[in-house]
Amino acid sequence: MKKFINDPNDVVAEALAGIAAAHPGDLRVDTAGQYICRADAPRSGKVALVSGGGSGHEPLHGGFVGPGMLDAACPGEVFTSPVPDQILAATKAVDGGAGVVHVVKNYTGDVMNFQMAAELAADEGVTVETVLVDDDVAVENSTWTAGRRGTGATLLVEKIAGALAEEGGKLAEVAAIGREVNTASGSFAYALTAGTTPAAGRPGFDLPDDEIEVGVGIHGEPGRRREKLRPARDLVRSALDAILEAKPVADGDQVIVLVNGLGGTPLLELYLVYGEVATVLAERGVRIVRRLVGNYVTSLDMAGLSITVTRVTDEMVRLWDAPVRTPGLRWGA
Amino acid sequence: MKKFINDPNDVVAEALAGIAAAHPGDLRVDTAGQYICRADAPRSGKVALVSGGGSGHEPLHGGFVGPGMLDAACPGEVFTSPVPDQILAATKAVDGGAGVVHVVKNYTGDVMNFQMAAELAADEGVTVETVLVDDDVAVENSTWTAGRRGTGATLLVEKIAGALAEEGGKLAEVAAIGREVNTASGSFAYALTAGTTPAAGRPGFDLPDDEIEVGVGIHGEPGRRREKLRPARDLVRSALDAILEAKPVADGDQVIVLVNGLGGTPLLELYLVYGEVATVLAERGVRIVRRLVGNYVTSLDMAGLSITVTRVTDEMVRLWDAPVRTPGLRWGA
Amino acid sequence: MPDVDVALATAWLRAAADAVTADADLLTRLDSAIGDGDHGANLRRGFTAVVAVLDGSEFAGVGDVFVRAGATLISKVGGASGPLYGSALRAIGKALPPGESADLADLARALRAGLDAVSKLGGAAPGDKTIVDAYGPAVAAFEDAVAGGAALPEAAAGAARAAGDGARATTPLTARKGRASYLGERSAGHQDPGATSTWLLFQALADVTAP
Amino acid sequence: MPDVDVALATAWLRAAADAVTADADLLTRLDSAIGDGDHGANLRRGFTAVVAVLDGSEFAGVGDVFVRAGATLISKVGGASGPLYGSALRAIGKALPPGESADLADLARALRAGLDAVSKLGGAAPGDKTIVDAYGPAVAAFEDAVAGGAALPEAAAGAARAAGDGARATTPLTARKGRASYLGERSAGHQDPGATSTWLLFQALADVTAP
Ligand SMILES: Nc1ncnc2c1ncn2[C@@H]1O[C@H](COP(=O)(O)OP(=O)(O)O)[C@@H](O)[C@H]1O
Ligand SMILES: Nc1ncnc2c1ncn2[C@@H]1O[C@H](COP(=O)(O)OP(=O)(O)O)[C@@H](O)[C@H]1O
Ligand SMILES: [Mg+2]
Ligand SMILES: [Mg+2]
Ligand SMILES: [Mg+2]
Ligand SMILES: [Mg+2]
Repeated sequence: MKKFINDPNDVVAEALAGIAAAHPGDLRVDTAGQYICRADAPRSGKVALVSGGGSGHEPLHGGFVGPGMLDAACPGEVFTSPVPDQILAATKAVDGGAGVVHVVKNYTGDVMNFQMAAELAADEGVTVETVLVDDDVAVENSTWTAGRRGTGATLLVEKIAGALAEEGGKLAEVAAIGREVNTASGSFAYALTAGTTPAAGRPGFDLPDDEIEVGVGIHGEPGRRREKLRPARDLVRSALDAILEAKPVADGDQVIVLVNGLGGTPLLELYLVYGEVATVLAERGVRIVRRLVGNYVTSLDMAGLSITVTRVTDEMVRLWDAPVRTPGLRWGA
Repeated sequence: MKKFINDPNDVVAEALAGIAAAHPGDLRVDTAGQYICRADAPRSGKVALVSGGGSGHEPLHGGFVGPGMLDAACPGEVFTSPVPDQILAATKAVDGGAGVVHVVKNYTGDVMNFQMAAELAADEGVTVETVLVDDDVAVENSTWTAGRRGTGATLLVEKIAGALAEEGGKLAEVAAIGREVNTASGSFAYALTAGTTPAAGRPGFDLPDDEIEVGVGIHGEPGRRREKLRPARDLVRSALDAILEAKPVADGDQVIVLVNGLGGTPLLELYLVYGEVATVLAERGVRIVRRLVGNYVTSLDMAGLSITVTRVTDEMVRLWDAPVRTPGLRWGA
Repeated sequence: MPDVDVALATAWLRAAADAVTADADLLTRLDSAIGDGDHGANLRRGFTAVVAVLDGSEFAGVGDVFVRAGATLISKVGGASGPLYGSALRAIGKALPPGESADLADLARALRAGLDAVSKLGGAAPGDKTIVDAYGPAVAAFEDAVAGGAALPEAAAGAARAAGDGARATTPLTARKGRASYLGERSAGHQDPGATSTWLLFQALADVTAP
Repeated sequence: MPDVDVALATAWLRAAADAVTADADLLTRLDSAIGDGDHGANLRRGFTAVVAVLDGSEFAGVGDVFVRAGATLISKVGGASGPLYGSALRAIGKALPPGESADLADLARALRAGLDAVSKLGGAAPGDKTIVDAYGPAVAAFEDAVAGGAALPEAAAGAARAAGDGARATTPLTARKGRASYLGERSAGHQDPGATSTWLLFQALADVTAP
């Protein structure tokens, strides 16, 4: 394993120190509590958004803390959900009296730890609403299993719900629009290589030089199946088929598209892929009204990408366009 | 080779199509002329900035086109400088009558192609000033060789000179501050793995699992030497030693720091490294007044990073803070 | 007859810490195949913190030892296994009678309470390829042994054996809970990391009680 | 005696295109070792474009063929080799006398003019591990042969031999120009890609003129 680190056990703590040093004035990092929050938190009367998850997905979530998006993020160990103490501390730190929304990606660990924190917060008088993100259509939806994973749509939920909270939305409204964005989203991902966690020290899986993993998540796990590499335009078509089957989009509907790199894929390829996505969606009469191309919800150094399509209302587009000022996403401010 | 592409020969053209589709209203892509420019170009009376270079370094340069930074960018084939026709077409397209600044990274190919284009532009009545960027201190400076490479400092030159042009700076002034930023900058890079160009189809070099290339550029070439991997804090110290020896910074001087990923390095590690940089520079009495951590000047999928330190005047800081609205760098707008 | 006292509880948890540390690589390798490759690191981190708590504390009662250890796992591990094992230990501790020690029947009931906590929190049924598939058989074997009049060493050894069998039996299963469920059919053919660590924990009990 | 006419010029450039296409992988591999791994792709792209121009054009004079080919390389290749080879061909074309054909002495002078253009544009001296190290000896050998009264086939074969020797002699050199110069001492031990492609170009001339 070759990484720019010191001791594998200190990676998250030392990266947190770097984040603190890199964003003075904008972010506050509580090293004891292990969370990142807006420098101006708590904002009295504002609904606060807290998210978190394992580290290794940067800029998600710490890079999305700031006006117009999250109030706090709780980074767990690499690919390991944060613990309830962290989440509770962050929740209390940003609560401005109007309640707190937890944006939780649907993984067993994240769900359980956030749920425990929400119960503890309730005991201390903080009202918490949870928005569960489960957009990855590679996984079947079922009440008998852990269900679908939360992936790229997390960014859209955090941006759009965050904008509503910023402009004074009430707790129930902010949670509701977050859930609507999630329901309207579908994602699908491919991996060309496995990533390497500092703790494991070797790639999560080996892949022959002409094969890819299809339907992967963001934790370095293998996908639903292994296939031969195909040209980008074929992969895009298959991914969009899967997304649109699970989350149908009618002719004339407007969507936001995220072409998201998993960490090790050059931006050049992401743009090429976006070009293919635009072509296919145009053929199907779908109007892309906004889009984002880049590395936003990553899986360490995995070479791969995910495509997210979210059917949006005019109100969602308005909130998407609202000012945001975070390390990872910034416009209008 | 596994990449999200169709035919290796079409990568740059198809990525350009994706860029055009992804930034309607902000960027205009001339597919015949093979350049990217501001949608509102030419701006009458404004000094225009044109840069370019081989593709594979995204977001550099196309991602830095927009108000407050570049007026146009010319992407060459992967790692191959653009041709004079392209540069001439872009130069003419954005010339607003106040002259054009070419920001050129110091590589034989880039220098020659831009020089030919500048001569052709002069023939057509467009005045061109060239700012050569050569910040990579891993290479000795010498009149007998090709000299130092242009790397991370290109971003600072484009941002700061771009801001001066935006607020009405004259041709000579814009070129002058660009040159000052370059002179005040030093960079040093490490690679953990080689990148793979679509044309070559295999990594540029092989590296044992415990060795790194020291003093690499951004074209996948091997570095000055090969060494055993060391902890991040040691690597940072060595890089800063090299930079500060070549570009001395006095106690109390203010600097802008860029910790830049070469494409395959997780943001988590870049932040960890920034933390080390902040620690070392604080020890030496250097004041970091602004900083940027992320993948900005990349080398396809190479796992590696560069550190750039630029000694800045108050005026440079003011121009750094000025609004910028590009796909790759955006604030205040 | 004080079968289960503070000394035994702390000895068990220390042995558990040694076991998950010694086999952290194995657990991580199993988790790399069908999960995210952190199970070994998670439990090592958690049980190391548990040992630190044991080192620095006086315990009024045996239940307390488990409650504090469980709270520590919840605070330090994260992921799926942190809340699950943490809740299990807390439930075990809370189910034990107050005071310095408890008897074998108390421990059997407490272990069952721990299993109930895991099932309630995680919602996994037997056969879902989770911790439950080792924990369930272990508790059943422990109860049977106690009902049959066995002493602690024998009951613990039986529980460990059942946990091991349960862990191995997860190999052909298709996961329905946890990260392995995302792999669908591809999760079959790999032993579940959590069931394997459960076996290590019961084996630790068997080891410290062995005559 | 029209040694050098439009037919010969186009035949040479077509043979050059075939050669750099056939050996593109070799050139790229050499460039991967001490450069950025695109030299083969660059020349293949450039000479493919040259052939397209040859296919679609009528040429008034032999010089024109080289001028147009040079301009095409400049427009299509980029990098260091595009302007260098492009300028060389343009200079060769401009140095040839106007009209359908030229003699051997004209060609010798033109090849020298091409070398001068490369040296002026790139600033490389002999021994800097560049195109110049193959091109220089090739021109000198060609001039010597012509001065000694040799015919074109013999002069071309001598130039190709000298270019090959020159290219091989770059191996121990430390590069002082081009990307390889960034490697410092580490550039030694590798044959220069540009000197190698220059050899291919002169070998193409030898091949098309061979009796
Ligand atoms: N719902 C559940 N109920 C019981 N055990 C579960 C459940 N989900 C996951 N597990 C167990 O947790 C183990 C993984 O733990 P760990 O790797 O530490 O956490 P994570 O999956 O969050 O990375 C799995 O092997 C499985 O045995
Ligand atoms: N200044 C120079 N003068 C002559 N030849 C040069 C010079 N710089 C580079 N070259 C030649 O160019 C070759 C590399 O060409 P190519 O790979 O196509 O361009 P680039 O270096 O821009 O990638 C080198 O091997 C070298 O022979
Ligand atoms: Mg995990
Ligand atoms: Mg090149
Ligand atoms: Mg795991
Ligand atoms: Mg090259």
